[in-house]
Amino acid sequence: MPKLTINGKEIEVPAGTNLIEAARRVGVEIPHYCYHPGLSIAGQCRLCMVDIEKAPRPTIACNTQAVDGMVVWTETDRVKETRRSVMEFHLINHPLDCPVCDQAGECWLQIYYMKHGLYDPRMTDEKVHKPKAVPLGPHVMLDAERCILCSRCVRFCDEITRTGELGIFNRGDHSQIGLFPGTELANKYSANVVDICPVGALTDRDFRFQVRVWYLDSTKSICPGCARGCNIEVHTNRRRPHHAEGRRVARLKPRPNPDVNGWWICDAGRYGYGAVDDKSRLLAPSRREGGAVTDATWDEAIAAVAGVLARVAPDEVGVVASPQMANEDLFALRRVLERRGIRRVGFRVPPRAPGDEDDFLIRADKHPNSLGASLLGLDGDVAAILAAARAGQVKCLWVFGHDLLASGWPETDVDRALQATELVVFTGPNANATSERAQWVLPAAAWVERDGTYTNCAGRVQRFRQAADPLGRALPEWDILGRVLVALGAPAAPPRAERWFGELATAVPAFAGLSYRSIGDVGQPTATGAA
Amino acid sequence: MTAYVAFFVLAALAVGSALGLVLRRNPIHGALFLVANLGSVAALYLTLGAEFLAAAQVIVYAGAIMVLFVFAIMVLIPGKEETGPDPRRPVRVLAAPLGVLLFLLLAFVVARGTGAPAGAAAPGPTTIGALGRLLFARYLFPFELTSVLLLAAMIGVLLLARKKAS
Amino acid sequence: MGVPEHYYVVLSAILFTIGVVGVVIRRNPLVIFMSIELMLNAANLALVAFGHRFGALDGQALVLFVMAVAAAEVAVGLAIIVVIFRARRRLSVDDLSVMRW
Amino acid sequence: MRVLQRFYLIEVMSGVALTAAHFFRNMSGHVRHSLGQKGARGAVTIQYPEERRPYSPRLRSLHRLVQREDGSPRCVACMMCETVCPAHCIYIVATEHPNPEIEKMPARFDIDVGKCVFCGYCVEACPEDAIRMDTGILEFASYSRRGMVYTKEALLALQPAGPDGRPQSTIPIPADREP
Amino acid sequence: MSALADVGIVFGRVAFAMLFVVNVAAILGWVERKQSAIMQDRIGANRASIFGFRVLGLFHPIADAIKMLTKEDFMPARADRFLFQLAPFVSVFFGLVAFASIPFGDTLRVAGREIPLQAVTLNVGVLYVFAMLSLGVYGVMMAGWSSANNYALLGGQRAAALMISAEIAIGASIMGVVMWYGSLDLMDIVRGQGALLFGWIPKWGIVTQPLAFVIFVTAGIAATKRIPFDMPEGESEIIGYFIEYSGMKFGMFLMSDLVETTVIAGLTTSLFLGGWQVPYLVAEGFLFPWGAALPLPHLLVVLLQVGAFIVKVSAMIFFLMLVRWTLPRFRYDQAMRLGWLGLFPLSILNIVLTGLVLLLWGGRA
Amino acid sequence: MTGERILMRNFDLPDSHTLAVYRKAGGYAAWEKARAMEPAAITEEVKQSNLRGLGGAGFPTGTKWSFIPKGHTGPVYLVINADEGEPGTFKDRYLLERDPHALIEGMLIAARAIRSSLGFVYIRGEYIEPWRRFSEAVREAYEAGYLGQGFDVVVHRGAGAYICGEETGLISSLEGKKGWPKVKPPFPAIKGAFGMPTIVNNVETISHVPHIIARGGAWFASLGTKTQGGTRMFSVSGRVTRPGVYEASVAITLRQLIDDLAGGVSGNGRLKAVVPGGSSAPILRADEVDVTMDVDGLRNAGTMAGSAGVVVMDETVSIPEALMVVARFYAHESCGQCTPCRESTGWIYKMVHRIVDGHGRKEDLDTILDVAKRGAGTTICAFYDGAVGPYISYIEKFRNEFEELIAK
Repeated sequence: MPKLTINGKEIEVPAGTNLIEAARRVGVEIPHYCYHPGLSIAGQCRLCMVDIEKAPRPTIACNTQAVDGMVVWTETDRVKETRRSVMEFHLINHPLDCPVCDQAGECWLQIYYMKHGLYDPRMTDEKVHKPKAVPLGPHVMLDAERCILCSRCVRFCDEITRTGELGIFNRGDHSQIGLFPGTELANKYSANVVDICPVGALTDRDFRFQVRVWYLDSTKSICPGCARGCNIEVHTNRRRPHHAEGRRVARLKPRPNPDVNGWWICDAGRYGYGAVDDKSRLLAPSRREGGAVTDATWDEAIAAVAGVLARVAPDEVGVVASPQMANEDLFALRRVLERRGIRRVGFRVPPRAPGDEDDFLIRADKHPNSLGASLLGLDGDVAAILAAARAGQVKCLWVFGHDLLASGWPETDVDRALQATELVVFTGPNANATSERAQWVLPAAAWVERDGTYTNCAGRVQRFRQAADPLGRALPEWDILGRVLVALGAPAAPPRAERWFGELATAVPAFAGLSYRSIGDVGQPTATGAA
Repeated sequence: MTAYVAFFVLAALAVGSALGLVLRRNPIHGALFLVANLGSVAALYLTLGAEFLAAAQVIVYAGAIMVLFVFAIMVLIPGKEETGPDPRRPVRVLAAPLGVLLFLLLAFVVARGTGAPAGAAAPGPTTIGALGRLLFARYLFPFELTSVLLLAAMIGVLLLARKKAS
Repeated sequence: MGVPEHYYVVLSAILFTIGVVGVVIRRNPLVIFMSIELMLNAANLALVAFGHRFGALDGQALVLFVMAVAAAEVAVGLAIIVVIFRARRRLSVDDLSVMRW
Repeated sequence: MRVLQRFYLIEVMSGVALTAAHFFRNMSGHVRHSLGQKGARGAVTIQYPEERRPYSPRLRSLHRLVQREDGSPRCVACMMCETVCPAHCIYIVATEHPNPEIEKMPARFDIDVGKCVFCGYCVEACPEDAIRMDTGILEFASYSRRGMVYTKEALLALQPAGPDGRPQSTIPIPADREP
Repeated sequence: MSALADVGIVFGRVAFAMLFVVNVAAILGWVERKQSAIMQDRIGANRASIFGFRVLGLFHPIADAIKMLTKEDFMPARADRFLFQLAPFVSVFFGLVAFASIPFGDTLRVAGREIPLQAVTLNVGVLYVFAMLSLGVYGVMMAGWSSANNYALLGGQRAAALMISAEIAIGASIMGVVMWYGSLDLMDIVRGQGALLFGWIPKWGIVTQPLAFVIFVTAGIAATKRIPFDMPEGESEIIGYFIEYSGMKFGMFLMSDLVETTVIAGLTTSLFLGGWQVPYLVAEGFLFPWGAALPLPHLLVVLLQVGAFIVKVSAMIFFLMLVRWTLPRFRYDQAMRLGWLGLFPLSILNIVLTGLVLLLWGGRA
Repeated sequence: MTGERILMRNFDLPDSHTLAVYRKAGGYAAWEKARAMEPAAITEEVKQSNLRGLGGAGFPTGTKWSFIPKGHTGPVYLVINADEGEPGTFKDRYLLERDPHALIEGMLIAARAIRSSLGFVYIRGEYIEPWRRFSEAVREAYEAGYLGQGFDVVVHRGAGAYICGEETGLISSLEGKKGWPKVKPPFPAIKGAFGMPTIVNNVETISHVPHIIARGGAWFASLGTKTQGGTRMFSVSGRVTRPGVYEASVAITLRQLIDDLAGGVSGNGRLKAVVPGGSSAPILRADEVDVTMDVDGLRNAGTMAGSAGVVVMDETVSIPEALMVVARFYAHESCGQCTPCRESTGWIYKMVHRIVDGHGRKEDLDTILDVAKRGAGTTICAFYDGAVGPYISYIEKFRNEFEELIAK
């Protein structure tokens, strides 16, 4: 553990820590472009210069490891002067098209120019011209003129995905990023290069020109795309509804969490938010009688569902929970089941085609909370419930989220089970073939529209937060279930997700000791760990 | 006859607006109902020949006190307080029978009182001058005390409303 | 001038009762306050009616004093409520059972 | 003098006297004029719709979008004006430009003149000199709120004011401007 | 028959007062435009025409009325519907009824009847007018609150605060007059002003109570919420409690302004300018201080008195307009300071001074 | 003052590149001697000889060898830098063509000193004949059993990038990557080619080693100055009567080299300026040529020995045009990795080009000087520092010529 002094502040860091990370720990920001904590060190942007006592000239901080007794100054005149020159060099051939550049507002060239540049421009000659608006793959667009050749993207493809599609071609100021002949930037993590690109050279074709970034609000969340539970930021566009074709969720960005996803997310997760603003969203509770569908109030819907649950014998109720539901929802469901003594419950519905998986982030289980559902003891045999339904033993079937008709089970089997059931209740954010068959549809808020927690495949409980208002009259599942609980005679239901989690933590041993506060931004493992 | 009509119309107005005050959720509405109530009571004063009181009622109550109320309500904008579930509902429900009981008691007292001999003096002409003389003669001390009370209230309010020195 | 005074007194009793009920059932201190005003007012009406009945002006003089007291009370009371609201952002007498916070 | 000023009253009265003097002077002028005394006249102002004072070249009037040589808008949909607009009256939707040298262009560019406060920030913010407020058009009342919304096509069609500050182009009849 | 005549007479008295106020208020819209224009070297509204006739812009009030009646009657979605509808009526109502006890002439004797030229005879007339004026604030507050608009709410609160501070001063300044003339009845006060001071100066309130006059006029302007005290509305930039109103409801607020102006002018006339008194004119005719006399028939005397009242009110309105178009607006805190720290203490001082004078000169004490 | 020719002693023999001729001239005797020596003793001998790297940097060779980590057990590589790209330098070409076995023998000895079992020879892509001759020599050495018994040699041809002459750039290129220099630390001696300790030496440096072993370090040291031993090969070009490669002691002065060995300035021209150590070396005016050609002598004169490519300019040469050529070379050859170098070489070329074209501006010269000085020392490799040498020295020493062009 070397102990060093940065700007007069002493700090002890693990051996091998470089000066950028060491400085970050004492709250000193050393500007840099090519350095990325998740990638190898290239040392080529030359911006992260610091003064180390006894060194003849400023040294790059990214490639300097902390050594015991080192004395580092990051804001000496010499360092500032060097930074200013390096900023000038960076901008010599960079086009001045910030207004039209999609990166403007989150561009490190802009940020560092304002902080460390601010020189009088001296470059009056024609800039080097390079190709613009070159699609590199399905998700990424390259503007070679804006590139500052930090090589982060190249290193990402070499080191993280190990697909190596990208390289730097030509020499000198004609150097440019490009694809190796015959390749396409189409790996499963390709859009991460957009995140790590410090400038507007690589832009997201999906997000490009949709919203200016300064209109976006950011909310910490968890990707619901698979059991990995990658930490993400949800960027929502609330202020300019005419932008992004009215999409509220403008994009998802990875949020660093070294214990789960590092700095990355897969493309499938990144672009998997389409259902949130989809036309298929369920907006109001509705009732199907005969062939006609009519909207209902929540009071009517809750009363109807609770009435059936209270009337029908517990053995005649089947519940198909969803691993897309948050821990809070599942616990609220458990409370409802306990109240009525319902035992036919399960949540595992096999997908029609197995999900893909790799050795990095992507998991085959495409649900964010399967482990949470089993920890809550909801892991029953769904197939058996459907079989019982076919045999006429189930009067009320409550399906959460799943489209049973599109599952791995034969469609005719499911169809028969649904037909043999007197009352099918569906709760979920989006309509599907199963919801079309339900007598009561209770619309649920999508994951970005509510608070909650997921338990990922490694048993880590992670929080996601509300980023937008629920569409229409949709409610979070815990709220729906809480209302049902009250309608079934319980004295009161917790009014917030956090309170539900508090009850969950006291009732379920695996979650003992956890709270929203202790989970924080990066999550906390369950007591039992991975199941 | 017209006097009866006037009385009952005004009495109905007074009772109705008083009920409005108590039963309306929205405090602004309540305040305005109270203004109406005060107005109708002022009119009742007129029917009792107390013109100065009627004017004073309107000026002091409706014109000053209630404006303060409305002002306070508008500044605070409450109104959400009584929408949630009421934890003391049973206690409050009890108010209605108790109220009826109280009224019966009062009515009983009044009914007994009417039997008492009426004052010998016939209602004389009530001039403002007479009232003034009464106030500044027999009730001079209480009158002066009132001014002390108002002064104390004024100072108290200033003290309360003063912003904390920050 | 034909209406007997006890009519007024009964009306006064009704108003007073309504005021009492208001004080009991409402939770908003402002409304409770106003109910108290209503009660004072009812008492005033009775005073004037009695004064009228006995042909004396003392009733009216008393009413004037009541008005002065009411004015003082409202000023102080409202000031207290505003201060409480500033500190709590909420107004309900159920929350005000403690004297310090 | 200072103390007297603090009492307002004298100052107020001298002010009132001044305006009253104007009133009576003008009034007698008007009266005598109408009685046939040709020389006498009360003060008369510019009779606005018929008589107009030349507008200052700095006048901020109805916006227009500047065209490129091929008639397409110079605007590159950078949203600077939309961002800086304090009234939030500009609505831009960007789209890819067929020429990769030009990053993007507006698919939609609406200005809701009904919301506009004519601060001119959009003109200041524009990096392309694509929006100007020099049409000289000041009268653009409409019978509906939607009629106050000017689309990209309408804004492109407007011409700058002439040298005298008079509008060179007429605005479409509001009914035709339904977006 | 005589009961019918009584009813007719009462109706006539009320109708005169009502029509007087309403018509003056209607015409004031035009007067305001023209007067301000002429003061400011302009011509003023003159465009409205019927068959090309413009008649000095006199059609503008008509055009305004038509416009207001036909305009969309807008109501905010979250407004308190009932109060929102009620507010303009309350506002105008209290302005109108306040005029009721202002006497516009001496007692008229016709066919053996004595008809007081006053809509309502009240022995507490001054207090009545004062009470009605103080109730006017409810219209404003209701409008501000029910609009569900923060600007409106702020405007309403400002208006309320301003009117309270103004009315305190009005009430206290009136007290001086009341003390001097020894009555709360406006008719008595006006009659009292018919007397002569030192034998030749009419004993008008402005002479006997100069300080009260200044305070009253200042506070009166404040009570009408017009410039320089228009912080609640500030039509040019602040936009106050009636921001959400349109059409005739808005027109009623506009009208209540003018009605209040008329009421203040009428009250000033009655309290300080001798009401319907014409100097040296007594019931039998002129009686000049130098001994000359000019007997006049009763009807002519009454007509002269009513005429004098109208002229005085008009002159007062002219003055109020002059002030309104001359002075800039006070800042809110300045107006509050003026009301509470200027006018109010001064009016108390005036009461004390009046009391002292009365005591020393043995006037009525 | 020409002294004994050591490296070039066989150059005049017919078929000097063949093993037979080399052996006849006493070749591989030093290797036989070295086989009996301890590796540390070899290194010690080389240290004693004051042999300094002759590729450009002038780093003491023996010291460099001793940087190999002591406890290291994996492979150690010896890399010979034959990517002779410095303008004005062509000595390695002669060595590879005329005496390749000297290099192979030197490699064998050096490999023993650093315990390496594999050597790479990175030959400049354009050197086709040298590559052929050297490959042939390697084949002969394998056949003769010098190679293949504990030490192998791989011949690698470059693809034409100047930067691959930089040791870490060369290693990157050797590894199959783009020839970009690597950030230091780690230094190649710790972590070089393929992540293993690697010693990179110039052809000429290693070719000296057999002589040092054969005749002793002290002898070698005595040939030169106090801090640098032996002789070196000077490539003399430009306006001289007899351009070519001359071997001489490093203690020779530049004037002697031009006048005595190269026959003086050609024609009747007068000496104007000399670049003493390849294009990267700061230029010397005619009055500055009385300097010894060793590393420290030239350093003290404000220039550098570099690769000892001496370019002579007479009065007919336009310095701004010369700088434009140099600047174009550096703009073209900058690898594009470090920002200051990548961007400013191009920018400076544009400015110099504009000056030569007659569109120069008054402030351009100061801008060039400022940009060059600011960028110097901020990059991964020495390329940019090399470029800065001419930028600054040409302008500072011949500023009037630039100003005349700008004034036009």
